[in-house]
Amino acid sequence: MAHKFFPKEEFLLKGHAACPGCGAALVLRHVLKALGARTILVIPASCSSVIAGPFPKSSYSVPVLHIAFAASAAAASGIVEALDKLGEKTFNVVVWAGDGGTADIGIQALSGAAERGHDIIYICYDNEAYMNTGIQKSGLTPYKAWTTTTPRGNPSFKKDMPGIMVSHRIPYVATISPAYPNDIVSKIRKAAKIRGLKYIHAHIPCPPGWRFDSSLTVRIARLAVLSGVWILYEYENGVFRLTGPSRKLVDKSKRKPIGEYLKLQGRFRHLSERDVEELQKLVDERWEAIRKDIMGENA
Amino acid sequence: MAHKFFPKEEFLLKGHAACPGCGAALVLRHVLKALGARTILVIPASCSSVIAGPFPKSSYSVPVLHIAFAASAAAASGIVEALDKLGEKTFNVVVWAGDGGTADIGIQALSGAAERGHDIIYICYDNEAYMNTGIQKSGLTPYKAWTTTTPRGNPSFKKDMPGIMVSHRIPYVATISPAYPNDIVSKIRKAAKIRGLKYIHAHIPCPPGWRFDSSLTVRIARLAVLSGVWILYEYENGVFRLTGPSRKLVDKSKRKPIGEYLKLQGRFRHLSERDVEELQKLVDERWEAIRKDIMGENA
Amino acid sequence: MSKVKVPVARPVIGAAGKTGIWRVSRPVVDYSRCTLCGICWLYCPDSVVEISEDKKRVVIDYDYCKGCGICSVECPFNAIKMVREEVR
Amino acid sequence: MSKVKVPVARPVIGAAGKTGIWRVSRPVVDYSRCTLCGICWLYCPDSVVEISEDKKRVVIDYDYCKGCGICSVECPFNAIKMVREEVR
Amino acid sequence: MKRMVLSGNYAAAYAVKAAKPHVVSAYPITPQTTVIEKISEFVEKGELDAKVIRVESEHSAMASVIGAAAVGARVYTATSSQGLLYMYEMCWWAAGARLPIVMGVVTRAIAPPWSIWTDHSDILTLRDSGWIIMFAASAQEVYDMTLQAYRIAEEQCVSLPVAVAWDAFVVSHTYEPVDILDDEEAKDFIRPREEKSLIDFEDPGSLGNLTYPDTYQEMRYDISRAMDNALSIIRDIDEEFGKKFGRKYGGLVEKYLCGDADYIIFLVGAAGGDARVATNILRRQGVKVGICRIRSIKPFPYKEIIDVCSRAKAIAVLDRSSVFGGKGPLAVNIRAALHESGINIPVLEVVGGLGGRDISVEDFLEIFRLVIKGKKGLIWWGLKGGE
Amino acid sequence: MKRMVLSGNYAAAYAVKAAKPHVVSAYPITPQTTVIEKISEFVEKGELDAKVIRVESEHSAMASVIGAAAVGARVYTATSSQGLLYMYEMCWWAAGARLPIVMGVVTRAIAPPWSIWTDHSDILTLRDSGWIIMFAASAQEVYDMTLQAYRIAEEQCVSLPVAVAWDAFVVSHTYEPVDILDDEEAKDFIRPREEKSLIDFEDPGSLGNLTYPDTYQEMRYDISRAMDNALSIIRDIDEEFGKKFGRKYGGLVEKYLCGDADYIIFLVGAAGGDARVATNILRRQGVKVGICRIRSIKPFPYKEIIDVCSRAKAIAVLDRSSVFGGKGPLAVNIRAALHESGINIPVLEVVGGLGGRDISVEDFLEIFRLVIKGKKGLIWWGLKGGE
Amino acid sequence: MSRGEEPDILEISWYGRGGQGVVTAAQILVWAAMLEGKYGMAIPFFGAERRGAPVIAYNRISSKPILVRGSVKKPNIAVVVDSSLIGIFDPFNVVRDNGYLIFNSVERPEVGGRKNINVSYVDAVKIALDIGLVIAGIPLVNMPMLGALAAVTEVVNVDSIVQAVPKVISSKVEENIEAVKRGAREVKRL
Amino acid sequence: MSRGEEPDILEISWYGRGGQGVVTAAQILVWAAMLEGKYGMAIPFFGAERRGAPVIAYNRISSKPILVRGSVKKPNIAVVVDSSLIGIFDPFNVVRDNGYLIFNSVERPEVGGRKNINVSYVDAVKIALDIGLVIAGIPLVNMPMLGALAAVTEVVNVDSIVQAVPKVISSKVEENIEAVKRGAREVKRL
Ligand SMILES: Cc1ncc(C[n+]2csc(CCOP(=O)(O)OP(=O)(O)O)c2C)c(N)n1
Ligand SMILES: Cc1ncc(C[n+]2csc(CCOP(=O)(O)OP(=O)(O)O)c2C)c(N)n1
Ligand code: SF4
Ligand code: SF4
Ligand code: SF4
Ligand code: SF4
Ligand code: SF4
Ligand code: SF4
Ligand SMILES: [Mg+2]
Ligand SMILES: [Mg+2]
Repeated sequence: MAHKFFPKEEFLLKGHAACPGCGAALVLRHVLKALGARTILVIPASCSSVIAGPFPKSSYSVPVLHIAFAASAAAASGIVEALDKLGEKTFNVVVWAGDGGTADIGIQALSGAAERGHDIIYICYDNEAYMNTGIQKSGLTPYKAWTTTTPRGNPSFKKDMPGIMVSHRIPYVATISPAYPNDIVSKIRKAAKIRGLKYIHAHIPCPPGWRFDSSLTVRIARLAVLSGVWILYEYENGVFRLTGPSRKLVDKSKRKPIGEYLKLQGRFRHLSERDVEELQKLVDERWEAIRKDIMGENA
Repeated sequence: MAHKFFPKEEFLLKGHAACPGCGAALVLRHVLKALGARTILVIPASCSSVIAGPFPKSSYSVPVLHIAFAASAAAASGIVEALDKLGEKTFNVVVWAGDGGTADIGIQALSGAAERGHDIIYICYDNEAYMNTGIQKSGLTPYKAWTTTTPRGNPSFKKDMPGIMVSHRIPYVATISPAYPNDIVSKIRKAAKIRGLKYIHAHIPCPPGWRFDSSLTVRIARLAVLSGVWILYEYENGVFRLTGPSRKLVDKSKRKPIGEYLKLQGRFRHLSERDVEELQKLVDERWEAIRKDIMGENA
Repeated sequence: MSKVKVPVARPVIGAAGKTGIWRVSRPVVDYSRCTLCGICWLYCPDSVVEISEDKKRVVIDYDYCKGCGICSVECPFNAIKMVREEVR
Repeated sequence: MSKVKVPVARPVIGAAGKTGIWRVSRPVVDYSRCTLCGICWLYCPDSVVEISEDKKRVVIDYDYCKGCGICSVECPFNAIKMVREEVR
Repeated sequence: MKRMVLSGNYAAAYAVKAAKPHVVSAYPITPQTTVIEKISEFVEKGELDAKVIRVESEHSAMASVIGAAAVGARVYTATSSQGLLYMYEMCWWAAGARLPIVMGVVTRAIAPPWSIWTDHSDILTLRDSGWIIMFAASAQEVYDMTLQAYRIAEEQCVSLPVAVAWDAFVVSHTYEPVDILDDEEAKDFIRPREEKSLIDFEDPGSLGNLTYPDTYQEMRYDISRAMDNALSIIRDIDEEFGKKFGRKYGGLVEKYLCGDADYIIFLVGAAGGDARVATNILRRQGVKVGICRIRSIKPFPYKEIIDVCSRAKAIAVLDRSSVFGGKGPLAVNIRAALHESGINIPVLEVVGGLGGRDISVEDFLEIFRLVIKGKKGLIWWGLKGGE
Repeated sequence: MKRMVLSGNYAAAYAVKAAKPHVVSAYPITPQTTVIEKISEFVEKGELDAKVIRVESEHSAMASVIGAAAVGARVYTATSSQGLLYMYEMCWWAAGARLPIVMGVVTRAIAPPWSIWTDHSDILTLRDSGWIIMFAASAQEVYDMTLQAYRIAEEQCVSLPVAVAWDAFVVSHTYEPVDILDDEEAKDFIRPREEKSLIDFEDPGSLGNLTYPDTYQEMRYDISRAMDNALSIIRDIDEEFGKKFGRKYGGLVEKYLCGDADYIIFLVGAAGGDARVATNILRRQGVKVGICRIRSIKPFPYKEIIDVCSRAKAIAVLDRSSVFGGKGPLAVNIRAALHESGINIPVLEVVGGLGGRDISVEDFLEIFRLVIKGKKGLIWWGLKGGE
Repeated sequence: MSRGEEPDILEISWYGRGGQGVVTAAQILVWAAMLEGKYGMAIPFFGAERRGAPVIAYNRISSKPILVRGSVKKPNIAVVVDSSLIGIFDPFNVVRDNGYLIFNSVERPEVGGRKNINVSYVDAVKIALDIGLVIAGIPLVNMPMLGALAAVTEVVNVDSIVQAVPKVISSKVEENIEAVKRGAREVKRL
Repeated sequence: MSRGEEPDILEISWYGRGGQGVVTAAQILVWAAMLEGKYGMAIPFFGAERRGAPVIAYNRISSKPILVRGSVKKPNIAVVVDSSLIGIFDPFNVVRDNGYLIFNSVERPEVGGRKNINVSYVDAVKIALDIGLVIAGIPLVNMPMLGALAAVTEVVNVDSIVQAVPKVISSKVEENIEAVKRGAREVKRL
């Protein structure tokens, strides 16, 4: 019955060029369903430039501006202001950018657009590495994860990109996961109603990049949430709120051990038990901070 | 007697090209005193490229790499890694960048260097506009301030750059003011002892840019602190601490009204009383959040 | 002088070709188990699960289904089996 | 073939010339009031206040002092007056 | 028509005001800054109804006008030197996407070392990118050319971005009389952008999709053809402007006394004025000299150049840009043109005026003397301490 | 010496390993990525003792190697296409600061539209910037040239950055036998960087200070002289390498049967192999044809080209890069060279092979046929649907 | 006039799908040729690389250094690693007269009207599955195909392939070699 | 051979310091020339612009359109807005024979050995202070100097300057005009 509660129309057309089991395709499908036809996508260099399919065809049935890697939020700024000046009334301008295109090379443009407050829905689809070029470490690659440029595990920590955007004091920041499409649709729709730059960060399991069987995309996404590695929340005008299954996970006993999430993925195969414990500790600390935050608020 | 407690040697040589009363020159003078001769400065395009004086002379008596506007943190990354590999042991690599070079065009490089954690002291000297090019709005220009590109006042809010850097989870973030040189020296020295990227944000009154008499630089810097517009604090491994005179200002009654700070500056001359009230409210809200934070911690 | 041809790509099904041939395994629905819950539709990244007009059947478009197997893993009623494609 | 001349600039006093000529007003110390507290030294952005060898006198290097007036404003003992330079 | 005293940069801003763009987006850099300051002032005063985007870098400046132009807006941006280099990727993007963007480029030397003075190295980096590049030599020409640039860019058989360049300080910050069009005159010359948006909700399409080796080259060829079309469009619009307002510049090149000249100097930009004075002096002495100022760097006016040279005995070419390990960008093209048409005259290739180094009337007199003496090959001009 | 089967990109990585840089900093982009992946692997396996900086963009990649090189480190980076354009400002910086940086550039078409295949438009954007540009045509040459690049860059009379370019996929991802130097051989050929750091705590100095119009031009002239010096350095090092290891490429140009050739094609890059095959075919038919593959794009080898042309009846020049509103970068330089030396032969200017479009043996045969027939002027080659 | 006029070059096209190891096979073939004192080149054509998506690679093998780098248009040998691709590529028509077509197939493949070519086939999937060479659900059929190629044509010896395998592959080397050998043994000529 | 050979161009150099309004003065002069039907150009030389730092600007005025843009090397007129700059610039030696030197000075300036020039001076500081034209502590001496220039030389009439002032200046217009007039009145010839 799930299909009854979701918009029917498909804007991500079948026969696109994503790998089998691509989490990005799945999230984009629901994002576009939530927003409908009057949506312009701005897509920087990324897997999604390829998923589009080669000229003269496109698998996206909304208008798309493909753009250089660092440029998406700036291009979107121009589109929004131009459409506004040209008298268009109802439309969504959506940046659909990877983790590299958001947290690394694209952060300047994003930060600038956020400061100026253009009416943009900026979605970072975070498959935690540069996938289009073949799995290199990005600023959002998790600590210790294997990539081709970190053959023995990433020595850096994953940037807290939503946190950075919260520090930009934009009106809406949220996280989403392909395992929870209803959460996606409701957050995207909420974002569409708010004026200013909205930042939404999607967790995107990627079978070839994370080295798992393509059938496990949703399962892994779900485990990320249930183990507390990926936290579903939103910040509305600075007010923090856990959403969906994450709401219950402040209590550590409700969270699955992180090992369940890690062990399905080849990129974590080299981890020792100590490593897993270290990662578990980091997750727990993160939640402890959230707990304090929420308590503080209640107090 | 003040001079007895500060290092004697001057590394910012007299006869430099800063405007009379330049706050940037004053802070840089103390930064270099605090760090000493084994310090490399990396300076992106900014007033400080000019303060240096024209080739073949330099008013900085430490090694300097002048670098392109967007590039300072990346260039510093390369210097640190190279010196390390070449076997150098004790040195400071300091980025000395303006607000534009930090929060706008330079944020990508800064964010990347922060994520990788190179051993850099990154100092943003924030005169709240692009001064070298003649007072244009930057991402750190205050709300409603006049600049040549915002002739009727800046419609955007000043980015919370230290907050953004705290979100990067670097080991040390601090703010400084030319009115409090002892605070400068102690924070810079603390930063020099910590491994990783340290971010220090200096408030820099600028006589031509802010439109005030050059004799008032220190007075205005002090008023910024005492009115609570500029808050002196540090974050050490995520722990927040007010420093110097700001410690006492959680109590609103101890703070000077913001009008005292604003009225000395031509860039705020066009503000109505309502505007001033609005700005006062924003300051008070900021402090209220700090109060809650600190209380939360104490609780 | 000729006008500009601006290189605009247009939406079509199968922009990357008949992606069905990418498939290694084929999802096969066991209609006896299927409750039409729609979960497979919900989670298919390739938009190839259709719930047929009369709402009686889950139909997979094998011309484009890449055989990722998500539907099979996610079906709460175990109604989708992955069957190895013949290597012809 | 000649070696490279790498264009390295070297530190010197007066990189921007004798900046004393920029001055509109000149800070003049009233030694009768001065307590040698060092505040003027601390706040001078041009590094031109010196506390003389014998520690008895605050000396301003007029060759380079730009006359900003900070020392005058900040001196806690009102010991520095700004005097308009003659326009020659 | 109204005569005002304007700097080159203010003249650009007035032209932009007359063109009524929807979106202006730029990032400050000396010596371009006063262009955008003036535009900001027009907008804040309500004299120009445009959105100003105060971007965080030049890469974003160009990206944002690309976005705006792609949905049908008329746009403007301006930059210099490091700014142009920083937005370089996006400049190629603008041309590849066939967007009729107009950009002002105030030429300035490239760092390091830092220098804010004129030097054409920056604008010349655009010459392969698909941008049309026009170079103006006075505040008046900046005004006229900026207006014409919109017409050229938006011609349906062109649809390419146009850069209008002018020299730092000697034009950008130099005040001189400029004739400004009245609103009616401007409206008559420059109509609203015709073309409908590339990106349309009713008939959605994508701009920029991946091309396999079987489709890419044809798209580049289309740009090449558009560039060829621009040759006559630039001439025609110069003519039309001349008829309407009484000022024309000769289209692709501005010839000064070239008709019967034995010796000609080719150059670009503001130094053309000083060169003309030198020409006058020599003409008074009976020496037949002329100046050919290249206005259109892209498309490059081979035909016009061959024409000018067909009667000459020897020429000099002044490249006001860094020339390393080869010949200067102008010299090489002019020599190629001569080779193609079998004109076997000596060419003196002069590199000079870099980083704001003055090139004066005396310099041009001296260069003419060398040309007359038959000097050829490449020389650096005006070096302290000599070559 | 050890023979392995390597792709062009892996060959570059092996050469870097042999050169023992202190700092490697790069950003991924297809088709360069496997270069840095392989280097990362060497480092993580302990086979190369270098710091790898996994930067957040190409602008930062170049900035970080600039920083490292300025304090005396040997460095490496690599990129392609958009990446090169994105770091463009810093490329000019590297040259202006006279830093002996070595960079691999895997040539790829520039977007939009996206294309990941070979096209020389990207590397050619560096040709005014002060970089030495060498172009390799096989995995072996990528290896040899990358090693030689360090020697050239670090020569005291040069001290300029060197880019080594090679074609996407047909070289970068094509596996072929490559001879790799032993550690001892490499050590003998390539010593540690001599020059002391520019930035020194004992004798502090600043790099890049503002220059007034009275000092800038001389610094540019110094680069020009260094570039001229590089002409013989490139030749000498090619000779030395040849003597030591038995492989040489002719220095600035690689001539194939040019000695007595009536008709010659000039080109750059991997298509040179196919062109040689066409030459063989025609030679067997008694037609005197030859190929001149330009290896050094900067400094540009005018002398060698004139030499090669002095006996030719007609030539063709293949520009594998976008040519808009003018002549191709190679064609224009070759024509200029011919003009300067008064060689009045027909030149067929061919633009083709863009965005990975194949240029096959048949194509070269056809081009030769046109040259022999006396065809001249500019043509686009291999367009679907014709010109 | 075709490239064939450059004497002594053997051209091979590989048709497969992402994940089957086509590029690796082409690379091993170059090593094998080198071990026999020959020259070789392996040229992958990269589109959007996706698991399951069509992939093509070329080899050139010769006793002399190889100059040509253009794509192979008329191969001497076509190796159809995945027969499902026949609709997309056209191995039948491209192969030269007297050339070879080698299929991964359980049964005798249909060759349509094409005469004048040597056709053979091997059940590479079975071999891969038997030996346990499967990655992410895809049988690694490249090794048996290499074996078959070596056995059916004269490009290189099977032994050379066996020696070349460890130069490129670092895990399950024995199994891969076994797969090569079985491919060589089990290939059937039409 | 000097630019002077281009007939009919008057060249003026202004020597001042940042904040004194030198560039504005040069700009007003072009307006004034234009109002008289002449052509003009104002060329500021920008270094690091700093309050108090030396600043230079050039004018060219002619009855014909002006082509030359190079810097002025031998002006017909030098206006020394700030005499403290004499050590840095050399107004005495650059001015052409029979040219003009105009000083901002309380007293008769020292002209050293230079003959053949017309020297005059005006106490512009006093005028600016009297009228209250001071910004950030710096007296705006540009207006009196313009007035003096117009009075002493034939470049433009004082009236034209008066008319030109409001084209460039939008605040304290009356005061500025008053300062021009007083400059014209109070200038003294040597
Ligand atoms: C300036 C520039 N640098 C590098 C690239 C190459 N590039 C294209 S996509 C990509 C990776 C994108 O990573 P991400 O943003 O995480 O998206 P994903 O591919 O993972 O979906 C890279 C490095 C480029 N196109 N442009
Ligand atoms: C890529 C690039 N864009 C623009 C400039 C011009 N520019 C030089 S300094 C500067 C302003 C710097 O502002 P900020 O960083 O705040 O330093 P400040 O000048 O205020 O000290 C600008 C815009 C440049 N040098 N490079
Ligand atoms: S690499 Fe990952 S994110 Fe990219 S298309 Fe494939 S599955 Fe999707
Ligand atoms: S403009 Fe401001 S920051 Fe810049 S040098 Fe002058 S006083 Fe200092
Ligand atoms: S998920 Fe299973 S039960 Fe639900 S509709 Fe699909 S096949 Fe039927
Ligand atoms: S196997 Fe994958 S692509 Fe096919 S229907 Fe199931 S979920 Fe969709
Ligand atoms: S601040 Fe005043 S009292 Fe203190 S040392 Fe200076 S002059 Fe003397
Ligand atoms: S006036 Fe300014 S520059 Fe001079 S001594 Fe005082 S503080 Fe220093
Ligand atoms: Mg990614
Ligand atoms: Mg600033």
